[in-house]
Amino acid sequence: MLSASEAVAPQSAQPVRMAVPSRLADPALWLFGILVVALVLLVANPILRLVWDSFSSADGGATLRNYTSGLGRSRNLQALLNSLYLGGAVTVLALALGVPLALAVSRTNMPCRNLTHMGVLAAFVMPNFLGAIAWILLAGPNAGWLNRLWLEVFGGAGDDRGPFNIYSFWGLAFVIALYTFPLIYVFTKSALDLISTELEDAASIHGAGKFRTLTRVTLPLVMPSIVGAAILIFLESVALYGTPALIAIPAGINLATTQIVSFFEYPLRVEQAAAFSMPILVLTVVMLWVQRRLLSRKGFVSVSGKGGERRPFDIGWWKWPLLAYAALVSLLTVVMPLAILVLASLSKAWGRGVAKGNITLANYYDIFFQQLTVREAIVNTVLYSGATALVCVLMGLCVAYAVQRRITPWPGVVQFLALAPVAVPGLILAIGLYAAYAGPPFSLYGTGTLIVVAFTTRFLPIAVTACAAAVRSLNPELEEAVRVLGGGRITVLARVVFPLLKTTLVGVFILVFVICTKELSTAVFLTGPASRVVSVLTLDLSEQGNYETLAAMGVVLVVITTLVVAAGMRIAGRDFMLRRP
Amino acid sequence: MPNMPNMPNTSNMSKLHLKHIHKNYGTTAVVNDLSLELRQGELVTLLGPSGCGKTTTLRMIAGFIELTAGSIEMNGQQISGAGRTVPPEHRGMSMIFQSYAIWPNMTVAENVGFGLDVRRTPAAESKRRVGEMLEVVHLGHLAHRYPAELSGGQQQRVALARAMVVRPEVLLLDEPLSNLDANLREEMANEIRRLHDEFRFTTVYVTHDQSEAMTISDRIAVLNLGRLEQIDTPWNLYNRPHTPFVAGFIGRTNLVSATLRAGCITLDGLHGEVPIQDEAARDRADARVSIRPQSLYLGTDVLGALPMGRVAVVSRTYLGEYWDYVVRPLGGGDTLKVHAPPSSVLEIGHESALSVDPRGVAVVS
Amino acid sequence: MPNMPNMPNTSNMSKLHLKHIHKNYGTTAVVNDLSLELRQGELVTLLGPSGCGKTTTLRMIAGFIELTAGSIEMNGQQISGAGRTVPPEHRGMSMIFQSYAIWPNMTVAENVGFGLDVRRTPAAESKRRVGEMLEVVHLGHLAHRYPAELSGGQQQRVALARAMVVRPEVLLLDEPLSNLDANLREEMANEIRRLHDEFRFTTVYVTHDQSEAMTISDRIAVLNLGRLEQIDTPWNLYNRPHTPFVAGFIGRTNLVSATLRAGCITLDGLHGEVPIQDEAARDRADARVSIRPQSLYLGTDVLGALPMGRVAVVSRTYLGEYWDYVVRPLGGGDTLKVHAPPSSVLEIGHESALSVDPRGVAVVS
Amino acid sequence: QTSLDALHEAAKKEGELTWYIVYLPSEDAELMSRTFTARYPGVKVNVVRTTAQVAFQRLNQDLKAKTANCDVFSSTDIAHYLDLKKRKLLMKYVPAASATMDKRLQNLDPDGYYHVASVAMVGLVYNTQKVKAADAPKSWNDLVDPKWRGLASVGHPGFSGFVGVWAIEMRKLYGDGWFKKLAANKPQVGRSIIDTVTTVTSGERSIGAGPINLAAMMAEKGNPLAIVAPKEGPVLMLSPSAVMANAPHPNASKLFMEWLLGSEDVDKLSIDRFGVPKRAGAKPRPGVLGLDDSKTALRPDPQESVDGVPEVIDLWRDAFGV
Ligand SMILES: Nc1ncnc2c1ncn2[C@@H]1O[C@H](COP(=O)(O)OP(=O)(O)OP(=O)(O)O)[C@@H](O)[C@H]1O
Ligand SMILES: Nc1ncnc2c1ncn2[C@@H]1O[C@H](COP(=O)(O)OP(=O)(O)OP(=O)(O)O)[C@@H](O)[C@H]1O
Ligand SMILES: [Fe+3]
Ligand SMILES: [Mg+2]
Ligand SMILES: [Mg+2]
Repeated sequence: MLSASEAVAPQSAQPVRMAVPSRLADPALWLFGILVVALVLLVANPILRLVWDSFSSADGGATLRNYTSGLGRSRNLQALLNSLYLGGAVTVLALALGVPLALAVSRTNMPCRNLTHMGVLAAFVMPNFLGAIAWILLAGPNAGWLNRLWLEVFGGAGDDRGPFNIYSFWGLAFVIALYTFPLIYVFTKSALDLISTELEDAASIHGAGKFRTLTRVTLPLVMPSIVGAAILIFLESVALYGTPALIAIPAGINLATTQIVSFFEYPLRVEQAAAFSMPILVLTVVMLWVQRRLLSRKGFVSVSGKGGERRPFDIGWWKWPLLAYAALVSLLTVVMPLAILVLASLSKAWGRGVAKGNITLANYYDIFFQQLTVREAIVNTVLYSGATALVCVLMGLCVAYAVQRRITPWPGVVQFLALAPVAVPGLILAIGLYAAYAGPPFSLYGTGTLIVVAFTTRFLPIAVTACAAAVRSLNPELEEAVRVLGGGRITVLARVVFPLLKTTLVGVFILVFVICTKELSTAVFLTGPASRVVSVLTLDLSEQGNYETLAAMGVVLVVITTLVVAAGMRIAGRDFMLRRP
Repeated sequence: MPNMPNMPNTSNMSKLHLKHIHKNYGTTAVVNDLSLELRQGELVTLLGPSGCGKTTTLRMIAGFIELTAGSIEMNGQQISGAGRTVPPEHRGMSMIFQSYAIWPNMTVAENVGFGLDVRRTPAAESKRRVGEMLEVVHLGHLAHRYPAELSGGQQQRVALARAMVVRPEVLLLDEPLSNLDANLREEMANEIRRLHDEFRFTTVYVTHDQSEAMTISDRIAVLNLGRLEQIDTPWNLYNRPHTPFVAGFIGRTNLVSATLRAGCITLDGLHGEVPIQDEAARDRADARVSIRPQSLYLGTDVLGALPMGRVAVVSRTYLGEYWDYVVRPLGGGDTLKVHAPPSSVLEIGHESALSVDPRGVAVVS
Repeated sequence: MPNMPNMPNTSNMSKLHLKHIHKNYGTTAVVNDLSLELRQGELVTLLGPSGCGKTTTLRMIAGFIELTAGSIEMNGQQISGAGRTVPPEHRGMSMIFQSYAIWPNMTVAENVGFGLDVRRTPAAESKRRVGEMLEVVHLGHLAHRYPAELSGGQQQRVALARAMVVRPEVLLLDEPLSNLDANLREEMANEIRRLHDEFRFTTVYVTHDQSEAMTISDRIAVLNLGRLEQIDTPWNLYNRPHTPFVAGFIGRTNLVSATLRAGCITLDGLHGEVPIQDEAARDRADARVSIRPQSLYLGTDVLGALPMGRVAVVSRTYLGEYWDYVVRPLGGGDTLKVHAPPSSVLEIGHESALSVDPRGVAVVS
Repeated sequence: QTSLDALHEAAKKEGELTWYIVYLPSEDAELMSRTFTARYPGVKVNVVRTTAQVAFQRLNQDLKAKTANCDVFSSTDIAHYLDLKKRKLLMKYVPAASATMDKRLQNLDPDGYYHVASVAMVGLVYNTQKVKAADAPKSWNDLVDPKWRGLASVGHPGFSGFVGVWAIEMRKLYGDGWFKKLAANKPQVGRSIIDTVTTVTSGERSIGAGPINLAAMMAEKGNPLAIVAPKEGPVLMLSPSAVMANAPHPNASKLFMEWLLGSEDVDKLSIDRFGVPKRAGAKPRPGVLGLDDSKTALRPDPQESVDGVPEVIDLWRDAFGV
């Protein structure tokens, strides 16, 4: 068909590759097609099941009764409201913790930036459960160390109680925020890492001081990341069970998730539980809509294709208060809880605190040489978490790219599907996953694959959200330049988008990896004899009251994850935006 | 009539054919019924004011944005439009973006070598060609720098090298030289033309620089508000503009009212008659005429110039290479700009004879 | 001597003083011992080839990069250098970046209004000034667009408006008009000069466009490889270049070998004598002389031109506004470029007399 | 013994079984599995250890999908067994070994579908640094004594089956109004019954109603804990086990049940781990209460505990608001 043109075309011209009559020959189309199918399988399947369940009565008929009985009672509604308040409070706190630190590390000349960075990630590595326990020890109203310290220093005011009470709404919000703010931090920081300083220079030369530059230019530019992370945190804290159960119940706060769990007590009311989670799902849609409104037509392209470099901002004496804040956050999130943890792991009896004769290495010995399940579980955990993180990064990038560049039809729906799993309480999701994959045709019962599939479903939203924000920051012309030179979408992804977003992707990898090591609600449902993971063992140990071993395991986990994190940051390699001095 | 340099000496086959293409954003038409036909090996420049739709047109040719209406054919086959769209990567084109779009994560050499990699050129040849091309754009010594460490003009040359090294069938250049100094710009323009000729690219070139457009192009298409005003050879466009817009846009000109009678032009306020070069003009009293400032002479001593009458100097500016005089016919009428060599000095208010080279005069409406 | 347009009519106070500034990246010197003094209200253009350090110099003035050595003073007070550095936001400057650096998340109006907001200009006044400025750059109708929805030239004009609306003390412009078409460029250059004069900015202007530099500048500083070659008024720079580099960089020129004797220049291969304009030249046989192509004439009929001898036409190009001839003296020696009006037509190989306007001749070494 | 050997032979042909286990932590369950295989070579036990809710959910999902994964089901919630039995999903099998158990543990199900596999006790615990032995609470009713206002710690019946059973017994002892009085005394309400021990150990609260075995273990490590059997008697927590009707490895399952109920291995393991041995007359580890150590022991019968739990949860929620 090209004979005519080839006859006249001189040999020197490049071979023509126009012989593409069918769009189906585009491998990218297949890739994105498969991804969307995978997404539907992964997410739509359990979610649709959930929706279906919420409308079916126990004997299989269609009914609205689940809604009336699930949501009809004022106590249940109150629980839902409380959860929303909690989500809001956690989000606000996490923003207040994460954003300043991200700014400080990515854009200022504050000292100890690397240390701060490691500190935030270390905070994240700490299993939530342990963090909560550590905080009960620290800020329990009667015996919390902080309270005791306060009383030592300032004396008691009438009663014997210090000012901190972890068993309160704000205590709960605070503890959750402490362990979720790294999400905001990582999202924001990786977005900031892509912003060319020139955009900020433009603000300062037009008279804006450092603070105004940050608030008027820098932060708005990373809005997609911040909003994305905030939505994730909001939904996540609405759907969280572990920490709330430890603190909310003693604090006397009813939450949606604690409510849902009670639907699982005998007599089982799965359908009501499903109905009860519908509002959270609807909320997800609302959130997505809000996000769209917030970001609307605005552009967020920070990687323009015209060089672009990044310099740390000299913030003068401001760096000291900032450093103090970073140190305070690290102290709160890592140093103090970790100290408690290490102490407990080295104790014979954690209840005795620091005392002579209470110190031992036996707990570590126990883990490595005595316990039958722990070593294998650690290996499994690292394996599954690593695999999940990898799959999430790749899939998240592709899905986000396809959505942002509107390659797939119905990008809005795809985006919803990619975000929905956050809104579904883990246990409910796990039931759906178990139903979908344990039996034939997949027959994944008891395999590691099932765990990876479940984790991927659950944490894909993190990857997609982060990648979507990051893709927004790329000038599409960078991609078009690839395509006009003959590279397909896959080349675009592999050679340009992937390397450009390296920091973001490494960040996502770390986030997902760490979260997987902590994931409990799905793991507890899906693990089999050969696929145990550490998080489930920690639950066991905690039920056994064996906190010393638990703490030792926490420490081991912190060490392992820190190593993975460090390796990840190594891989990220040279920052091409940083100008060599 | 002088010979016309750079006349297309290419085959007559239509390589790229834009058929009545339209592009709307919302309700605003950005490209409006544009038709253009490029022969194999031709270099056509798109010229037009800022925001007239040049980039949009290039992007439609490359396949990045869909047409609202119309179609584009390449080698006789539709590549854009309703029905069949060939994705950019299969069009065998390459492009320089106005934003450069160089990849910040790759060194200069990697940026330039990318297209060859994608085309699976053997490593040794790829390396050689990248090296050669970097020498052409004078960046050989910066091969291992990252874009963030380059000056604006150097970045632009990376984009230029990247687009040309692959020897595309169709080369799309969006203001490829805007950030280069005059000497370099001239040199690069020559290189583009040389490579274009050597490898027989078909090139669509967007530039704001008219002298660049004049030297480099086979034909120039003048766009305005998304519409094609005129497409012609540089010589014709300059000397035979069809519309006031083209006359005003290509080079400086005087757009003045005149009377057409019996094949001759008489400017308002002057009595000299100038024969019409364009045969088609009919007699009328409200014609608009374009006269190039450098076809006007203060004095009557220039060979082949026709006397027009007398004028007075209104103002003048020294522009290094010439004087820019504004004169007014003593009989009233529109003021005229006249370029005079640095050696001819007339004070403001002085009177002088005015003569005109008739080849610089065109009836535009 | 003709009067020199745009001579600085400003106070004598030194507004901005660059004292022996240096900038090294690693071991490569990017700016090398540059000294420059700007008077209050002066407009100085930095001119130089791509990569010579213009942007770097601007960025040092703005305070974005630290000097390796030297210092910068403003109003007599050090603002950069060892010891004391004033952050950019306290320098009362504004700047157009080569990459525009307009904020993608703000509309055109928000971008332009930013500087006024920051200065706490009352909302009503801010709105009025933004509106006025947008009219100046012809973007009034696009006030509510986001940058991604603008063409390249429109984006550049947003950057221009944003920098000028705040009426800074010092305005730094890095190729502010590179993506605009000729007419708009001229208009914008006039607007910049008008606002500069009206609000008495002190302006440092970087451009590649020499005619722009010539019209707009009070003085022009020519940089090469990070060094200052010459700083002078446009007229002097063009007519009295001090170095071959400057002569070659500012406008086209012929750099030829010549003999200097008794205050006269004789080109190799020609016999005509041209009196030296520059007093300081001493007699020697190996001098380099710059002769502007438009100061050369084919023929002897031009007023004030001195006869040089006879030449033959080697080649010629039609450039729309003039013919570009290359001629060789019959007695041998360097070829010369000659610009001739469109009306003078000589075929290749023909002989002609050559004459020269001595004001276009300068001894450069 | 001969019948056991025959069972072993039959079991070896099946080679393995899957055990859904709730009342033991993974580690102990795994240990059990290995001990069993050591005792009966050629029969492997796949341990699936989860929480009660999850185990039951999984079982139901398996049933829905008609994939029989589970052979032996050992949960903590008696309600599950009543439900399964009603749905005819349990295999009727009375292990010979059940006769060796303490009388009080026998015949949990008169029809022989499920049997007690594990026993735990809920009693009173207190922090020895905060409370002197003489002042320690002696009766369940001390929990509502103003002396312990703001100092006690209990679990939540809505989140813990054990607490549910405990609450049923409290209701039986003191009536519906007791929960209001308890609430007025401001105890800390933990999610699980284990949280009570944690809270008391940390000193956050001084006394609690918690699992005695756990408290004893922690006390032995050196934590400042002590246990008290209330004068009304500790509450017994019975965890049943049953073979599934559709068990893919019926013989191995039966063998496992025999071992679970009557073997010395199991008693030894349970004594090691501060558990309550089931065998009649067996002595637990020193410091732990055995079945013979208190005159009375409180325990609802299966149907009672199933019907009673939702009621006490409602009473509880009305009293505490959560
Ligand atoms: N980080 C860096 N490391 C090394 N060299 C650099 C770095 N940044 C810039 N340069 C070099 O410094 C020189 C001056 O750069 P500058 O941007 O000032 O040039 P310029 O005069 O503005 O050029 P143009 O006209 O092309 O914009 C260039 O040769 C550039 O390659
Ligand atoms: N997304 C968009 N929505 C609305 N209008 C747009 C959008 N993108 C571009 N335009 C408008 O389309 C017109 C043509 O843009 P285009 O980039 O093709 O101009 P151009 O000829 O390349 O101009 P320049 O010389 O300034 O680069 C401009 O007026 C621009 O404002
Ligand atoms: Fe230009
Ligand atoms: Mg454009
Ligand atoms: Mg520059």
